[in-house]
Amino acid sequence: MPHSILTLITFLPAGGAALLLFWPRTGASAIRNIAMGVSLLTLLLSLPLFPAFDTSNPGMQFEQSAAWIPSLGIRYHVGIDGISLFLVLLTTVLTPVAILSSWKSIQTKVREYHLFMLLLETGMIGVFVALDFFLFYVFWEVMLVPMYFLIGVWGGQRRIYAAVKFFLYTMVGSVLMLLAIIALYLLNGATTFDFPAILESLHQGNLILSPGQQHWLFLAFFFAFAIKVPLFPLHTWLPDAHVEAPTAGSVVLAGVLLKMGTYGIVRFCLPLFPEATREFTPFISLLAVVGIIYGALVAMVQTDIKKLVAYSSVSHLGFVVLGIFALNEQGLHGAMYQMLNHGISTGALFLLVGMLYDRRHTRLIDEFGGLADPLPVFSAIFMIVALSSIGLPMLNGFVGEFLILLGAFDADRTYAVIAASGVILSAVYMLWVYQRVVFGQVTNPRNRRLLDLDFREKLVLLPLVVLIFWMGIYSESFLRKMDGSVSQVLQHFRSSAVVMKH
Amino acid sequence: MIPLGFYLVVSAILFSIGAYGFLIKRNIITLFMCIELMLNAVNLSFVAFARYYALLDGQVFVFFVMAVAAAEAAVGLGIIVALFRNRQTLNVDETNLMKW
Amino acid sequence: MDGSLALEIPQIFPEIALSVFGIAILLLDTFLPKSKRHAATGIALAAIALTAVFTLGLVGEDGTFFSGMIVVDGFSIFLRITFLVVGALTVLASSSYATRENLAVGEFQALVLFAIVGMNLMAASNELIMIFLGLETLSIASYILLGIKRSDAKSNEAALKYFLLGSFSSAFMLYGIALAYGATRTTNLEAIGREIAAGSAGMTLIYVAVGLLFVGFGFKVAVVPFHVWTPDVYEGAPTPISAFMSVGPKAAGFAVLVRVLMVAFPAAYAKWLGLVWLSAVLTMFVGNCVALVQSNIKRMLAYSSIAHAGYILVAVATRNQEGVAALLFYTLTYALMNIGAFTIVSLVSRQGDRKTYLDDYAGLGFKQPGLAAALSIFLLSLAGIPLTAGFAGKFFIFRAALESKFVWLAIIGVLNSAISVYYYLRVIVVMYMKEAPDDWSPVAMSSSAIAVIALSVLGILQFGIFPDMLISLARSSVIGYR
Amino acid sequence: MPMMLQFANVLVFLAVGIFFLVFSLTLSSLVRPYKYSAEKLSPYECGENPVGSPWIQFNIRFYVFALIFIVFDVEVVFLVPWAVVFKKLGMFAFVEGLIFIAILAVGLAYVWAKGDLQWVRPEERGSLAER
Repeated sequence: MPHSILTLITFLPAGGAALLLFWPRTGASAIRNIAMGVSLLTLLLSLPLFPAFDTSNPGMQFEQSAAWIPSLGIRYHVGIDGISLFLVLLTTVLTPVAILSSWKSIQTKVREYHLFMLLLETGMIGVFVALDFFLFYVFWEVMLVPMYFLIGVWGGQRRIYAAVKFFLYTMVGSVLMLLAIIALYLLNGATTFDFPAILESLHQGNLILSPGQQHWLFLAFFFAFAIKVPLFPLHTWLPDAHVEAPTAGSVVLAGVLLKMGTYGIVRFCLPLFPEATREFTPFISLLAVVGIIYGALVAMVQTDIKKLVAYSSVSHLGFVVLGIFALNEQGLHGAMYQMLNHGISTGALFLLVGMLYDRRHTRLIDEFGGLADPLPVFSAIFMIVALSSIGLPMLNGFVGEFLILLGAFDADRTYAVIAASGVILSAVYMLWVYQRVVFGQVTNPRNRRLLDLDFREKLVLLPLVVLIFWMGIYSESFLRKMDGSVSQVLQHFRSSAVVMKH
Repeated sequence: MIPLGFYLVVSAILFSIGAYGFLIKRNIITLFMCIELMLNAVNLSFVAFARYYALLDGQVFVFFVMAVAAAEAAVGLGIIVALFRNRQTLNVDETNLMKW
Repeated sequence: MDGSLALEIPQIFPEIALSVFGIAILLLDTFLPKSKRHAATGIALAAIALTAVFTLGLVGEDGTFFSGMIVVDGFSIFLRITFLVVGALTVLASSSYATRENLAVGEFQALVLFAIVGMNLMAASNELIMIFLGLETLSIASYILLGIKRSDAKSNEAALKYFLLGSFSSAFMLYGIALAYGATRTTNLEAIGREIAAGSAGMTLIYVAVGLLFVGFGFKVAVVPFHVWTPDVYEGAPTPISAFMSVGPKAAGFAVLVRVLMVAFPAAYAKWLGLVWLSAVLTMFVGNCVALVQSNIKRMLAYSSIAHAGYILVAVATRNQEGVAALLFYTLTYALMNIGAFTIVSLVSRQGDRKTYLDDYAGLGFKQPGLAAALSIFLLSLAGIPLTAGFAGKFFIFRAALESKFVWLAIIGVLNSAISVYYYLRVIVVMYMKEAPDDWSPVAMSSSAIAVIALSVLGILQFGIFPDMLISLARSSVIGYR
Repeated sequence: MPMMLQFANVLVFLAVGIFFLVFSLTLSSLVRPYKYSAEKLSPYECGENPVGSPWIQFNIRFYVFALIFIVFDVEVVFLVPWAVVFKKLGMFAFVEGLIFIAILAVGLAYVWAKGDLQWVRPEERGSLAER
């Protein structure tokens, strides 16, 4: 496997985007094919990472490092470990799915749409593989621009409001993170922005952060990530963005972008600022639990399916954060696993909602009912996905939530109990909406003559359904890959905590 | 002979008069004269310092200031003439096509 | 003495060349037949190229010349080159503009050259007298440039406002110079620094002098509370000149400010730091917040340029070499993005600078993708999105600020740049997310304008993605500076 | 305090001057007869009856000439000191002075060629009527 594989995977989509830039805007189908081809190629390139990934090695793999801005010690340094591996794969899987899903629904400005889609993929992969703080920040910010355009140009009624809100929220968070990054760089002797190097000097005791410094740096980082997750009080941009974004946009947004926040927490906050992490854990877990319940309750009263799914993500991401801040193996494993589950099942949910919308141009629950009759396949898949997002055993959702609750129970019983009730709530709103949409008589005559999923739509959903079962049944094959890195994070966490003590 | 302080006080007073006039007057030509007054106040203190320290460069500086003031006057009058041709007024309150 | 002076003339060859060519252009413009007058642009560009050669010839000849009047060091050379870049872009942008608005191209270009002379002298001057002369050369040239559309009332008004406030502020600056001279018996910056260090100067006078000088320069670089003229002047001015005014005099003013504060008045640091700190915070907030509500894009860019002056003041406040290097980097890259943006604005505004409102950009994104993409890049760069030079510049400034422990200044700065994103995005929103009006008339492009835009875009991406070269250059040119 | 004494002299002069002024005016106002007539109250116009208002608009040309004049009038400020120490400075200064004059000469030529030295600029001849 070439050592520049990650670079290839990261920038191949950008190359495709560049190609589209000079492609004549006429011939939409050709453009779609190019975009699809590029994203599929990226997927094919990224799949070998899974078998080739060395489970025994908890550290970074497939690393590549080159000088970028030497005068500031900024390097182009990429690599993946068990934590980012699956997120990269998730991205490369979801992007072609998203492109395929918008095959029919996007008819205007096709070239620009796919251009931004591919740029977005580059940005997302970059965030997960970057190991240099500067590089990470660059990807983190640049990724905003295509998403902003996707929401703002191809979105729904209030798309502009949603797009700007999305951009500004993330911006405010990330500029503070930028300062924190620079501060970290200066405290470490202004020599390097390289994350592993800084982590190393932290463990060697060359870089000692006073509690006060840890406190503020942690907050600066965590604020940026918490907005992205989004953690409970900072979530208000999410429903707008989700509802207004085009289907593919929502899929990517829910599937990948939200994971950047949780990924950042696991990757940076825990190892770098162990004491501050301990200090804030109770507070953050509280917010997470509040988010779980709040998201579930709000989702329950939604009349718009897409909004419901959006709020359900708030609830699910609450689980992830709770798992992370359980600060033990099960919790972290569960959190990592739940990230993927949420990416897949919520992505699938958004796709299904999008397919309904393409047929009826409405997302109001009352408009539907008794779809089982006209749309059997749709209803079946909807059932599977809904159950996976509820966390039914044998399906992917179960494993994640179970591990998270296990970990949380170790950490703090009350929170675990409350969170568990969140699981029940999620079952309530999911099954309820399913019952209202699918079961019963066809109330609305317009639903009677709807066409069931065509081949393309089945093709879109197939990989996700497969993954839902696979990850539900053979979860071991995934968890094993994560194991090393996850335990290393925790061990970093503990060891550096020890260093701090003395 | 008269101490340095006197000159400085006079020049400060002149400068203040100029600045004050610039802020309250409304006729462009008058504003212009106020600026000239301020420049000459500065010149006075330059000359005073130069005389006091028995250095020449202060006086040389005054030459430059006068030359620049003349050039500014030329340009300024040119602008005012152009403005007057377009607007038939020399009142700054009426030159308000753009507001902040 | 004459011999030695004659030997030192090469040190000001750049300025001499510019002046000679400027005069030549004026004469050509008068005596050549109308048909041949557009040659002025070519001559001006040639002059700038020649000057660049002379300027680069000065590298390594550090020292002070003309009995301490002129200083040649990395700082001044870097700035001279910056001004030449600004000048070249302005000349290019204004040539097509002048023909469109049928103005005298020759006068236009000659005055731009004279303005560059002024800025160069400011950057290279080691003497309050030279600073004053350079500043006035620049100011007088820019007064005329602002009012060059003689029959346009807005242009007159811009010229008048800038003229009145400009000369008002130079009066303050002069008074400051006079007091500094009175307190230290000299107008040579280093000598002043020595006198103050030796403690043989009346500190009260010095403080007053510093205050007055700051007022004077504050007007020129448009920092709050001396910014009120900016939006009107930028709105009324011929658009290429708005571009020029927003980068050239600003950069020159900051150059002088830095040199004066650091060379002549380091002893008063504690005092002027307060001024700069407060002014920086105010400038960033006022500039960004007022820009949020502008509907005329020229005024919006004017307020944004005020805000950027605030960021640069942060660099000044740090008073360390990192800060000065960041300032050099920032002024150059800022020149690229702002001139680029203003050039596109002047293209879109059509004949007579009419269409300068946000709504006039509706649908540009898909009517003329190239133009809109370029403008988006400029705006994103101004907003400081990574991979653009704007981000690199902000990054260096805030790094310098944190390095010298100005944490709050840095935090306020980044929050402001987050605010600023909003109004830059507004333009992009209008371009890409609003439909074009039915009476859409395509924007007429001109080769020279395209050249300006292309160069700016390339520069922004180059210095944004690979800032290493430029920042190293800036750093090496401020070695041992302060 | 010698300086104060100097000021005393000034004071004396001032007092005497004012005294003479006031004295002569009051005296004449006391002795002169009072006979008013229209002629006497009219502003003095060589015996002619005044025509129109004395507030007339100066032709804008005057300003143009004024500002052209200013430039050359300031030239002297530099030329006089230059001329005074001319011998001491030698060739270099001489050349410099010539360059200085030459630049101003170019300026004059420019103004001339632009037709600003004529009372009515060529291109304005047409619009002379409404002046």
